[in-house]
Order: sequence, then structure tokens, then C-alpha cells
Amino acid sequence: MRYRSGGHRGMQQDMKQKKFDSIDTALDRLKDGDTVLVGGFGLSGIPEKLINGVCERGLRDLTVVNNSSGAGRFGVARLLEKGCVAKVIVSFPWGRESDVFKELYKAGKVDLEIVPQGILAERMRAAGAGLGGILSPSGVGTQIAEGKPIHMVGNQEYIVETALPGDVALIKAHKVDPRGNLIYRLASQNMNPVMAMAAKHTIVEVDAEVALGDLAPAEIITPGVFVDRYVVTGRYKPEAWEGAWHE
Amino acid sequence: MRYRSGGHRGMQQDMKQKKFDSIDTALDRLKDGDTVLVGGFGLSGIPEKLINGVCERGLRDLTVVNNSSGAGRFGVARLLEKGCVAKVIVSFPWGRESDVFKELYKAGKVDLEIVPQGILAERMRAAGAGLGGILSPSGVGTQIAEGKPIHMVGNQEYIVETALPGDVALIKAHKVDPRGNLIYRLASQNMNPVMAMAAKHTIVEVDAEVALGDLAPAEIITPGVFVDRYVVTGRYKPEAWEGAWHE
Amino acid sequence: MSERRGLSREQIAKRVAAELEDGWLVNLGLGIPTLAVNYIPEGRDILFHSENGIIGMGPRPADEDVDTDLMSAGKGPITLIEGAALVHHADSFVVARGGRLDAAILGAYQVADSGDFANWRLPDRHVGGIGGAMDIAVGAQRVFITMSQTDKDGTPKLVEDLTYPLTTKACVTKVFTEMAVIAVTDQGFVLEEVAPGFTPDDIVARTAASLIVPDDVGTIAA
Amino acid sequence: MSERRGLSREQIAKRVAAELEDGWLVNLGLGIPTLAVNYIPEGRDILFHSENGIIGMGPRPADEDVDTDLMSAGKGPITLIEGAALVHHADSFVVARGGRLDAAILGAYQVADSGDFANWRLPDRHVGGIGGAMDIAVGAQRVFITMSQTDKDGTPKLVEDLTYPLTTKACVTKVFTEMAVIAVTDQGFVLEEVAPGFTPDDIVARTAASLIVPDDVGTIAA
Repeated sequence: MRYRSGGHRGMQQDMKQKKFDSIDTALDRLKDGDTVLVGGFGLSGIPEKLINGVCERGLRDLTVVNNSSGAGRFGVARLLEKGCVAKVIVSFPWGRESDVFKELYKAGKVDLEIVPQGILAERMRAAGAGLGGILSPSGVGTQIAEGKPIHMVGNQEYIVETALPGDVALIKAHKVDPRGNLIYRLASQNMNPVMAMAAKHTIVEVDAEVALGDLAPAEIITPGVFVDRYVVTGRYKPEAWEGAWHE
Repeated sequence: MRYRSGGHRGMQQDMKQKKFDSIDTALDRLKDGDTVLVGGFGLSGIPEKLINGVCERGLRDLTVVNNSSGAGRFGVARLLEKGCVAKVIVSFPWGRESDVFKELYKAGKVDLEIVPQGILAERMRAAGAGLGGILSPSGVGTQIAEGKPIHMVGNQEYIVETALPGDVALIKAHKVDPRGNLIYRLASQNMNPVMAMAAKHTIVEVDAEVALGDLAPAEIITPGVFVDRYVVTGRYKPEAWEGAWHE
Repeated sequence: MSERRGLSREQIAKRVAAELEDGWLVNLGLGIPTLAVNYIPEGRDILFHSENGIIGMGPRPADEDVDTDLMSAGKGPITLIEGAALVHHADSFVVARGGRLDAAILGAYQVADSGDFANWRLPDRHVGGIGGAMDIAVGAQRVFITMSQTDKDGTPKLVEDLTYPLTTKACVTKVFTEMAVIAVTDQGFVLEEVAPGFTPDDIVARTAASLIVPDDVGTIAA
Repeated sequence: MSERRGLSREQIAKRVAAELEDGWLVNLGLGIPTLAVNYIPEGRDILFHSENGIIGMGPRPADEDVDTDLMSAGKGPITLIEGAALVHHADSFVVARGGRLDAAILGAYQVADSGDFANWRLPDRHVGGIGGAMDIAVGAQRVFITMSQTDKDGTPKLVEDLTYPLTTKACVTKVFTEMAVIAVTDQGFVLEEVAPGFTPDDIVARTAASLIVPDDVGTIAA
């Protein structure tokens, strides 16, 4: 399905070039010390090629935001193992397979901030929305509240959770059009759309590219205004997945 | 496109009945004094049939949340004219055609709270998200900030804007499935999806009903968990629209 | 008394599943809660939520149909029911924190008679994992806890005050163990049912807080 | 001096449109700002945002193609360009407040040399209408103001301190009037261009604040 063009002048000739052929070049704005929002949950929606690219570029002192601190030697765990990471901000650092993180953490080589999963997403959305933060009910009275301001609304106690912006987001999507508009495959959205909003500079790896007008305006999950660069990787089997694989 | 059923037991037989044939019956949980979130922006996405139903039920002392205080004698302006409204919470009360509101306001018969448009949406979303509020940069140093707490994040000043929940939302959508999942036509979403999240009880008028499985899971804008009741009205020409009309 | 085995994990899952009412939206934690999906009473339409953005999670597919982009929050393969909706993480927690879950079923280390519970961190470990538990517990209309009545060394897990780090205050509705169903009320713990082979006194002996024992304590249909 | 007419509304719109750079996302307020869409320089790909959830707004359609579900925030009929995206109001303001607008073009009652501006409420009226202005102005990378140089009675609208109620602090980048283009800088107002037939002194005389006049003040290409 293609949508009628309003005939907006010069659009197709002069659109901002967002497509990059090389993972390495696409990552060339990452700097040591950046806060990097990394999409993915479980095996789904992890930008593995971008993560490997960061490892190869040998970046250092990154603060990595993800749901977990990685499993096995893949995803965020690989970033940790390669020594790229100074701090993780996650909801679930201590998984069964997060051995790489556990070792580094015990050795005092990586810092940790734990945030409830929904508040992690909401703090990033707040950054994307230009808000200073949110009043959170999650974790009131717990160790999560320690050191954070409390704000009462009526009789209800809330934790002031500040916005969590990223210098860069590394995310994964299913389809992209030349404007950078994105849709996601099945339940692979997870944190990806929120991270695209929250970062100053968003880099996407994507299964496939489609022509302008091929995505219905209302089905677009991440508008291209939140996307700076994309690399088409094709769909591939997640490195950590040992089961059967169907294209 | 239909999606494979996981064979979840009993679903089709026993799904919660959300469909109502009568506008009047669908509205029977509205009470005098309720806070009512009313969707629509300009001519688009206004639940006109539900609004007329509220007028006919003769409700009183409602607090109405909408982008504007209505134009001409339609939409929110009709609710005002019929004497249903004690207070409006809007971003734009003083439009060229908001005569009904202006008269009532000058006569001291209706209260007014003005909220910046984006913060109005965000305060409702916060209510939907179970947050106590947000830290807003919009309106810092203006009359909008008067009487509201200020919270600093670093050197930046923010207004603490509290969540704005509704007792009831009256919204309009394009298609609904029996679980209450909604999609919207073109740019008619506006505040509707946010209001569906923010109200304890959400009532939808909708152009058409489709079968379960006809909406792709990722294209659904408002999941049915935010919808309590719906009435299929068919698509109709907005009462205030004087131009040509095409189905 | 120590010879009696109490309910199996499956039996606890079946018992808590019986609480789920027609039309409810439910989130299931890891372990026994996840098993509950297999025991929904016939004729009840229960919708399952997974915090990674799934509303309308269906059962595990056949092995050849597993898709890595359809996994539960517990990382197990799932399907989508007809009428499922997919959203991103922030909106998924609008559902959870915003009060749309009729019930959440979670595991716990300890439950206090105030309804406080602990499930994210052992006192002697440096860190724990919260995941979605704090958002889900604070938002759900009802929090059902499945856990063992005591630790392995016999220490009761139903207590007056938590010694484990708090997850969420005053939110637990009922606790389901291998020995009993215990409600958390304004008055504190109330024994509702005992497992076959157990008496109310057995439960009182394994509860480190006052336990109200009404006259009409039932037996769990196992 | 009062005989000179200055730029027309269309000429002001054309001048401000020339500021818009290739690849920018822009929001247009009512009035002259909306006219700017008709004067985008050839070859520049400008994307237009409308606060009711439209990213990629196209020009007005033929009368027979008008659709009430495709209207701008100013309630005028629009089209969608190829690659447009539609979102709800909260996410639309994520775009605006979150800093994704390269520029916003708005009208104003007054602009102060601090970059403060006023556009939502007259001092003598009970209420005004904010709409999206506060969110847009606080978030946009650049705020361009189109307005007349003075009120109808000749009172300058470029001032040291606002007497009208503030919309947003320290956000205005440039002001475009029928007589001049004036930048707002750390040093205050700086005259950049004058309309044909006007001199820098004409603008100084109609500005109620210090106005820096560089040697190289240009003439607006009208």
C-alpha cells in the first residue's frame, strides 16, 4: 500500500541521508564515556551487529542501559567482557547466566544502578519527552528509594525519578523506510522505541528496508524523526539461540 | 489478516461483553460530578454521539477535560450549553467560536483550569501509567506555574504537574474488535488513546466493528484492556463540518 | 508432621489458578506462577500480560513453531491469542503500574501480615534483580503469592516484619503454599484453607505472625 | 515614515521560510507562520509537524479531497507526504517538547531582548489560550517569531521586559517583522536585515530596547 504524496517539494531528492552501509561507520559518533541505551529483552530485539561493532571499535567507560546485564557472552555481556563498560543501569543484573557481570562487579570493575523495569522505560521516555522526571510509586519504602527525593501527592508517597537520556541509542527494528520510520517484528519492540526517543543520536540495525510510502502512517511505531542512522543487516538468528531457526 | 489462535481456552465463548447497542445504556455509569475526559481535536475524533447522549441524560457538575472549550454549539460547547459542566480543564479555552464558554465563564457559571496542550496529554498519560505526576518544563516562570510546586533537577527548574485521571473517558475510534482493541482513522487519534489509558471507565464510539483477529497485534493503538464499553455508530459527518463529505 | 509432603508445585499452581475470574487480565511471575496458565478453570476467559509488551499471551507453541520474537518475560516461547495487542515497554507498564492487571501471581522470599513482601534480593547478597516486580505489585488489583510455607531450614516465611529487603508495601492479597491458603487482611493473616493432611495448628506452628483461624477453614481441593 | 507599508504578510512568510534548512523538522503556528509552507526554497526537504500527531504534513488538498480527519492544528485541511507518521497527542509532544523540532515559527504579542516572549494572553483579558505554544517553544531548537514591529498604536513589541504574560523564557532565536529581521543574542537584540525602504534608524526608533546595529545590516530580499 502506498500513500498519496502531497507533492511536498524536493522531498525525495534531498532527504537527509540516514542509511549507512557499514556498521563501523554508522558507529563513528560514539565516544568513550557515552551513555548508550541498548535495546533488547531476552533474545528479542537485540542489536547484535551494532554491539559487536562497538566492541570492535574498542570503546571505553560506557554507561550501558539495558533491561539486564546480559547473559552468557552475548549482547551486553559481550560489551562487559570486552572491557567497554564502566557502569550498567538495569532492572535485572543478577540473572542465572550473567556470569560476566557478576565477576566484574565482585572485582569492583563495573558500577551498577538498579531501576525497576517499568520505571527504567518511563525514565527514558521522560528524557525523550523533555520532562525532568516522573513521580514513581514503584519502590517506595525500598532500597530503590534511598538517596532519592520523595514527593507527596495528597497522602500518596512518590519517588522523584529523574529522566534518563542517552548520548546514543543502539536499537533493532524490522523494517525501515528512507525517512527512518520503523516497525518491529512481533514482540521485539520492548525497550527499543523508548530508547529511540530518549537518545540524542539513534542508530538502528534493521532486517529490511522498504520504499517511502510502504509503511502506513498509523502503523509506524517509531517515527523517523527519532532515527539518525540505520544499517540494513538482514534478518539473522540471535547468536545465543540454540533452537530451530526459520526465516 | 488473521492471527493464529494459541487455543486459549474459553476465550470466544466467554469474553467480557463490551459491545453496547444503546448509547444511553453505554453511558449509564456516568454520575453527576464525574471528571469526564472527552476526545477530539478540531473536527476530528470527537465522540459526538456520546456527547449528545450525556446531554440527554442531563448530567450535572461534570469536570470536562478536552483540548478546548468547544466551538459553536457542538462537542464540548454543547455540554456547556446544556448545563452539564461545572469546570473545564483545557489548553485553549478562548477560541474564536467558543462563545458558549465565554458567556458562562464571564457569568461565573463555569470554572476553568488552563494546561499547556502537551502537558495536558502527559498528565493524563501519567494517570494511566500509575505515576503521581511529571516534572514539566512547559510554563516555568509563567502564570501556569502559580501555586504549583517547583522541583529542581540540577540547575533546571521544573513544575510538578500532577497526574490527571478521569472517572470516565468518552472517546472515538475507527475500528474495534470484540476485545475492545482500537485503531483510529488518519489523524483522528489526538487525545483519544491517552484518555483511554487515563480513565477508570472508558466508553468508545466507533465507526465499525471487525472480527477478532482482524487487527494485527502491532497495529493496535489502544489495547482493549483500556476499553470498557463500545457502541458502533457507523461513520458520520461531523455536525460542525460544512464542507463536502465523502464516505 | 515433617513426613507430610504438602501440595506439589503443580497443585499450588492449580489452586491459585482457581482464583482467577472470568474476564481478568493477569501477569504471571517465574516458576509456579507460570505453571498456573495450565490450570485455568474451563469456561473462564483469562487474558495474560507479559511485561515485554504482550497483552494476550497464549500457550507454548510446538517446538517447530517457536519464534525468538515471541517470548514471555520469563524467556519461554509463547503464542499470541486472537485479539492480542503488542506495545513497547513503557506502555506495557502503563498496563501494569496503571492498575489494569486484575491480578499478578508472584513468588516471594517473605510476606508480612501488613501485606508487605520481599522477592528481589537476599539479605546476604550484594545485588538482586527487581525486573518488573515492583511496578507490577504496586499496580495490580490483587497480588497472589505462591511460595513454600517455610525455608528449607523450617523458618516461616509468613512474618510480622520482613527481614529480607522489601519489594512492595501492603499489596499482598493472598498467599498460596504447599500447606495452606492464607489471606492478608486489615486484621492480619487469616487462614482460609489447609492442604489435605494438615490441620490449622500445623499452619499456626509454621507462621511467624498472628494467624486468625476462623471456624470454617476449608480444605484445598487438590 | 508612516507611509511606508513594509513587507506584506506573504513577504514575511517568505523571509522566515528562507531560514529553514534542508532536513529540518518544523512546527508552524497560526497566521503568518502557516503561510511559510508556501515559500520553502526549492530543493530543501522540510518536514512539518502538527501537534495533533502529524509528522510529515503536506499542503492543502483540492477541495474535493478534503478529509476532516486530516487537519492541521490550526484546523486547516492538509495532506500527508509519503513517509508521514501519525501518533497520539502525548507522543506528538514528545517530538515537540523533547527537542526534535529544528525550528518552530510562532506569532507573538511581545518579545524581550532576553528571548522571553508572550503570545497567549492579553493583560486585560480574563483568559487566554495556550494551546501547544509553551511545550513547543520550550522544546524547539530555534524559535522564530513573526509579528508586526509595533502595535496598531505604534507601541514597540520588541521590549526590555514583557508587560504581557510570559509564554516561555529565553527561547526566541529571531524575530521577523514587516520592517526587519532581528536576532536575539546573548548581547540582546541585533539587527540583521531591514525591509526595502527602511533604515536601521527606523527600526531603532520602533524598538523599546537596545538594538545592536552592525555595520553590515542587509536588506530583506522581498
